[in-house]
Amino acid sequence: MSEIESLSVFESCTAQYTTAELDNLLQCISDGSAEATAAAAQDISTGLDHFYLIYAGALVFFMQLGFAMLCAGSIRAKNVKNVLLWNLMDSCGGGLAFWVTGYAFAYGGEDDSPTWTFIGYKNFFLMGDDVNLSYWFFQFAFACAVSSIVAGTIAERTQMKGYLFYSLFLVGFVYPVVAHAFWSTNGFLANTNAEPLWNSGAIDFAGSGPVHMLGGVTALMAAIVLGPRLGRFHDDDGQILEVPNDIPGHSTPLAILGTFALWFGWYGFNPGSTFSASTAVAGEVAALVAVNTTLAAAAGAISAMFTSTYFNYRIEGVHTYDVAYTMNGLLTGLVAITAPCASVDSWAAVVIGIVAGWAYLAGSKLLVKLRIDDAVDAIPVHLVGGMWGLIAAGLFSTPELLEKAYGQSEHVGWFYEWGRGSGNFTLIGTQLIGILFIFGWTTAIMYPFFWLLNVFGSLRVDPMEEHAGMDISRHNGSGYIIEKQDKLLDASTSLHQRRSIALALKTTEKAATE
Amino acid sequence: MSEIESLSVFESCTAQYTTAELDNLLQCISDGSAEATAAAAQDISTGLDHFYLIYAGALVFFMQLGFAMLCAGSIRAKNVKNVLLWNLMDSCGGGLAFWVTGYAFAYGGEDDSPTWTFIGYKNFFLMGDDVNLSYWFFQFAFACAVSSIVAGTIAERTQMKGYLFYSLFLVGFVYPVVAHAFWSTNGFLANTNAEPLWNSGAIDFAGSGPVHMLGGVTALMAAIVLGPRLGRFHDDDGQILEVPNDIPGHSTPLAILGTFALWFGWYGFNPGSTFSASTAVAGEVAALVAVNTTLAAAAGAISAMFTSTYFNYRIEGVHTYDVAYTMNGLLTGLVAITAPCASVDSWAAVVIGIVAGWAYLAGSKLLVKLRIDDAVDAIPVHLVGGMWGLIAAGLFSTPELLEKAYGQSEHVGWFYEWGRGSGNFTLIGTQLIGILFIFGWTTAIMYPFFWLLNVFGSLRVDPMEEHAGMDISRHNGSGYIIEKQDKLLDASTSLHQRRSIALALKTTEKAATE
Amino acid sequence: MSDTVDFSDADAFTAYCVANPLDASGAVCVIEGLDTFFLLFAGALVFMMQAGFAMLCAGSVRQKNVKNIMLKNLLDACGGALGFYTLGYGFSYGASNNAFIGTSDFAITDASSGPDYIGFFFQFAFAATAATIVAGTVAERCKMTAYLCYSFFLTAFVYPVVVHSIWSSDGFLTAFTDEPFRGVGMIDFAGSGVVHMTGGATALVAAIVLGPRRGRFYDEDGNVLETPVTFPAHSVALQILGTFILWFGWYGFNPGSALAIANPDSAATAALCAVTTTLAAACGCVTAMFFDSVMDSRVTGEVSYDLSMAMNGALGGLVAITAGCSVVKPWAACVIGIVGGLVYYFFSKLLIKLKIDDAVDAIPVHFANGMWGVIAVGLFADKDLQGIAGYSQAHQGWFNDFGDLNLLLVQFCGICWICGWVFAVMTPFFMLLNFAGIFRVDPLEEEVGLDISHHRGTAYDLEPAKQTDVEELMEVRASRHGKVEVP
Repeated sequence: MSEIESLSVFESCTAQYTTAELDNLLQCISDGSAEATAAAAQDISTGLDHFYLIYAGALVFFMQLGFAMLCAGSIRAKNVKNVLLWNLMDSCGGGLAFWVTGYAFAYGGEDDSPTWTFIGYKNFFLMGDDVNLSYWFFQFAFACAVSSIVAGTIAERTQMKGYLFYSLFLVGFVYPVVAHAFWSTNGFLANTNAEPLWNSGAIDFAGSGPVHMLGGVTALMAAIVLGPRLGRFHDDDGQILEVPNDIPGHSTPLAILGTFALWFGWYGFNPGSTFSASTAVAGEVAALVAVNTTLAAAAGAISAMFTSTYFNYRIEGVHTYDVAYTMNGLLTGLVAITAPCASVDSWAAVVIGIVAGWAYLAGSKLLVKLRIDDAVDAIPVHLVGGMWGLIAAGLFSTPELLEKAYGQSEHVGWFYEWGRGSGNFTLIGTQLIGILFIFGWTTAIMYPFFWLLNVFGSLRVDPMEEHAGMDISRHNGSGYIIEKQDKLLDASTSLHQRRSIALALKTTEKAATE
Repeated sequence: MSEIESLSVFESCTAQYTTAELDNLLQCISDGSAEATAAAAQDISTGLDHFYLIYAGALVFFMQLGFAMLCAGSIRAKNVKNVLLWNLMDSCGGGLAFWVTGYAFAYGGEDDSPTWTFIGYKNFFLMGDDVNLSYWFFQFAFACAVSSIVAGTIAERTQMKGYLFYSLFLVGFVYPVVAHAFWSTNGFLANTNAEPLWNSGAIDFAGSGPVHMLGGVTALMAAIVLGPRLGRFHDDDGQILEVPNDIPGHSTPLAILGTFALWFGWYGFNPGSTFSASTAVAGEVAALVAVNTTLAAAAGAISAMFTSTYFNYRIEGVHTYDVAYTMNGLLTGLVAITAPCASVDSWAAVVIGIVAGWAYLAGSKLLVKLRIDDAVDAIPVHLVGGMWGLIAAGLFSTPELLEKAYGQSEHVGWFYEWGRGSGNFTLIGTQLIGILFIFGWTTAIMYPFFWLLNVFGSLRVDPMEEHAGMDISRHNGSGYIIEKQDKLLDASTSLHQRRSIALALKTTEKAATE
Repeated sequence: MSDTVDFSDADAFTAYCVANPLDASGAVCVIEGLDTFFLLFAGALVFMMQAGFAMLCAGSVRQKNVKNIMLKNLLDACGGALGFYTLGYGFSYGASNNAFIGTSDFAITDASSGPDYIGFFFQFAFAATAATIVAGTVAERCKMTAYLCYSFFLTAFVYPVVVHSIWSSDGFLTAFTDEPFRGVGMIDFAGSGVVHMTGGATALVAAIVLGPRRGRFYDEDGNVLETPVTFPAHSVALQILGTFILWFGWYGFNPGSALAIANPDSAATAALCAVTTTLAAACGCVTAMFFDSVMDSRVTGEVSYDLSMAMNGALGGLVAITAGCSVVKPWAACVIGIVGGLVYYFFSKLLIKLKIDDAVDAIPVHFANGMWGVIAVGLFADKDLQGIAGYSQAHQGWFNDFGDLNLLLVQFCGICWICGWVFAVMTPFFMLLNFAGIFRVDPLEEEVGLDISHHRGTAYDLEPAKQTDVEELMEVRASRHGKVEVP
């Protein structure tokens, strides 16, 4: 570019071809001009792509706000400070862990060779000049989301210490390995690899698997090791309650605020995963992704709400509309569309959303049956939703859209394989392998990890603290101090009296002057 | 451009040169081609840059939400309406003041000459066609942030009138002068000036100084003149309390919501200060800025939290984790990285963040020692953090990054001057001059201003109103009307009774039909 | 390129390669990608307004109905998405042979490229906004079922017809055709009329049919109260949160309506929109609040500053500038905002006089100011800016050309059309709902609050930990460490 700027195309051409014929000269001018254009376009594209990733990263970061508010609203008032601080720490500790090791393990030193590696090995501490910083920023926001998923499930009964340990470990090591497998060009499941598993690789556009399912499985392991909150499934003497105690959240507005913030953030999470907005194709893919994300979320909410309303109506005879089910259905829809968002048609997004709503309800009921206590229902949302998302990508991915988004359409969604008359199981098989891999890896690492923490007494708080609430025991007092109305009104009585006197005086004065 | 669109270059060329020689024709073709390319690229870049500034401006505006929620959550419930209204007024009154005079004083009529001017003089009311409107929009959002910083410090005891006066004055006059000095091409500290101070100019990429430190100094002046809230350092009889009374905020969720919103907004504040995303260099700088912003925030939170936990443990023997310290540490990290974000490596961002966390804690303790009452600890965050940010830019700025972001690397951070073996104090010296300038100018103007307001009785509310709370005294009633659970449940008893009857009837009916 | 051009014909070759300098390199691709990104950004911001409405409404109602109103806002977004997807988008922008309604592209089946998809996404966010405006007005007394019916109906049919007539190139009031109505067509850049007035008019009809909340204008026995009872908002923090989110979202709503950014005209338009939006909001806020303070202090003798005036004033200003944000100068935006603040103030008082109960004052904000916004274009529109924004320059605002009433007239026609259409369709619709008994909740449920009666309990449970538990903990700690005193 710089050369072209300093020297006109004409000058550079005539310099080269002083004695050339006209045709050559014209060709050269044309080439030079095309080159200059390409350089200019390249310059703009690079800027644009950085901008796009910063935009998307900022929106994904906004999901931290969403998780924080959702968790805070869904638990009891006495632990609200605690869970808010965790969510803040996810961004902070998680961010640093991802800086130190996470990014390096996930993407460090990847190359274009078809080798399968287990883990990356370069760019610890962002060292080295070969890191695309806006890409790092975008990936950092993803990594933080993983550990936030777990925060809700284990809220109200986990020690700060335990939380910090596992959160750093998860973001710094466990998640990067899975992200490497799915998304690094050296990952065995990555379709960007030249020779991925079964020559297909898994389709996970924005992370139903590596992000959400992984978070969900970790949450499940944690919930199993931790045990339920006091008074949830057992009475004070440890006897199993016939009907489990519901522990409702303390503030619906916060929960809904969180839900909206998450949905908003998802418009960075999913469309941002094109990593580029500087080509027509990238733009088209991002546009489709935005539409699918919207539709799946909407369908998930509607299906979860009406289904729960219907079943409840059969039992209680009154139509009630449950807010928590609705918003969790919505989130499950979002989680589920995350993997297939770039490769399915819009009608399929609606179907995926509807099924996600049902999957969530089933998962939630199942957990209660199994007496696994999830304070904010994050396991059904992220684990079940993530699993369904990976499967759905194996079922509904269309050849045209795969071609557009991934540049390959050899193995397509099972329903479309049927349409081709082949019934080839490759893609759906790879997706299942992906699910098994995430499940196996996370369980194998995290269960012993939590178990050890528990053995060393760093996981669960003592019952007395649990009763009193973490805010008072560990965070210098309650999260809310809203004095009683009456007291304020009392204090203001004297004020009002003085006001009336002032007004009366003024009126008299006015009357006097008239 | 329009001519080129309507007529092909060839046509226009041949039209001009029907009888010209071949060389001329070729020259013309070549020029036309280069021109068309440049014009097309120019079009796209223009659009992209406008978009980028609108994006960044919107995010910076979102910080108003952050400030509002943070302030509201950090004060007592009885003044919540008051402080929320102030924050709304910052955007509105501040926006108008910036429209009327602020922008003109800061950037009006700047030219490329090396002249140092004190203040701009054109584009009042956005008059004149030479204003880049998206640039104005971005700058407006910055200006509003300045006055919001002060709102928190002086909350709970300041009159609405006084607040409005100072807020308009700050945005309309005091801030623009400093912004002019640092950022206008005619500013004496601006490195965009052809001959800045000591041929170096201060490095303040996004406003640790002009925005945050200025806001912090103003807050300090206001807090000194106003005096502490009733009951904070003195008892009812005016005797100094042995242990100052902590006045905790009324709602942690709001405060954390505000913190996350501010952090999110900072991804417009800092990266947006490249003003452009249409070149590869601008994109790369913006990406680095996003990364540094993240790391400094994370490091600030972690260092403030663990440091306070450690000291507290030594006194009380229990590990407690303070949410307010954590989030203020985080914000201090953000404030501190704002000046050096484009010119330091990522490890330096972490260091800056860690030191910022300590600086915040020290500043906060010092204020209490001096019996200066800051309702939301905005002074340690913005004043101390801003000062440290300016100093840090003078210490850690690397030659390569300065070259990339500012196009100059004659004077670099002190540590790198060492590396060069020079120990040249120019840059750090300029940064210190910047600090002194902000401190001197703001103090000289704002202290008398607040003192006068106070003399005329327009600054502090009367004690009776302060006790009753501003919401009741000035804003038609309390900010929250949340009744006690019991009362609502009582009201619902009759409903439930009727429901049970309905259900019983239905069951009977069903049984009868079967 | 070299394949298709015959190099032996020098003239033809140079003509080609110079005339198409960008095709070869992919710069055209940059344009499309950039425009898509712009709409993605703007659409996401407009979507965020859903959160704003939810918070604003939730803060403005009484505590006992919080869950209900939030769920309604959430379902607006969801039901709206599905309604607009299945039918609405086709009715709005589907190809058609008539000026009234589109007839193809249902469930975006015609979409094949990025612009189609991103267009749908952006428009969906608008449709959802139109639907959610009503939620606040009918809060605290409207049944869930009725609400769902109406929000689907609005996004799937009523709103799309308005969109088709004003924004699609086939519409009879559209400005985007070669021969627009009276040479200019209706100028409603981002939807003061199309979005806000439609939503506001629906809210008005709904409020009239539904009647006021119990105890607002009438006592237990149905007698008119001398002074209407004001139900104070239960959480100001949520209200202001919502206001700020809405204002933030408006930076997608207005600048985003440029629909493209990769050319100088669109870029200039978007930048101007950001500025005018800011100024109108600021002016609306300041005007409404201080005007109210002055009026109030004449009665009570004390100066007070009303928060709901401030924030509704700001929203009024935002709604008012929405139609004209791309065609008026910044100073005119200020005037529009100031008048918008006053329009809000007086219309709000008028509604109370008429005993129409609007729980969050959405009618004065969206209906009255939407109308004012559409009129304001007829007064302030600037010829040069119209050109840049892509409108016909045949007629401009009345204040800029005192002899030319054409644009103002067209704007009035637009208002009449929107009001007429919405009233004609929604009045029977709501009356039918009412007649069928699925519109209003029963009085007992209303008294108790919808949260308990339909949503399994209250929205808040701020019960702190038991005092005995806390004391026990502190005692144990004190004995363990010997340093802490029992508080």
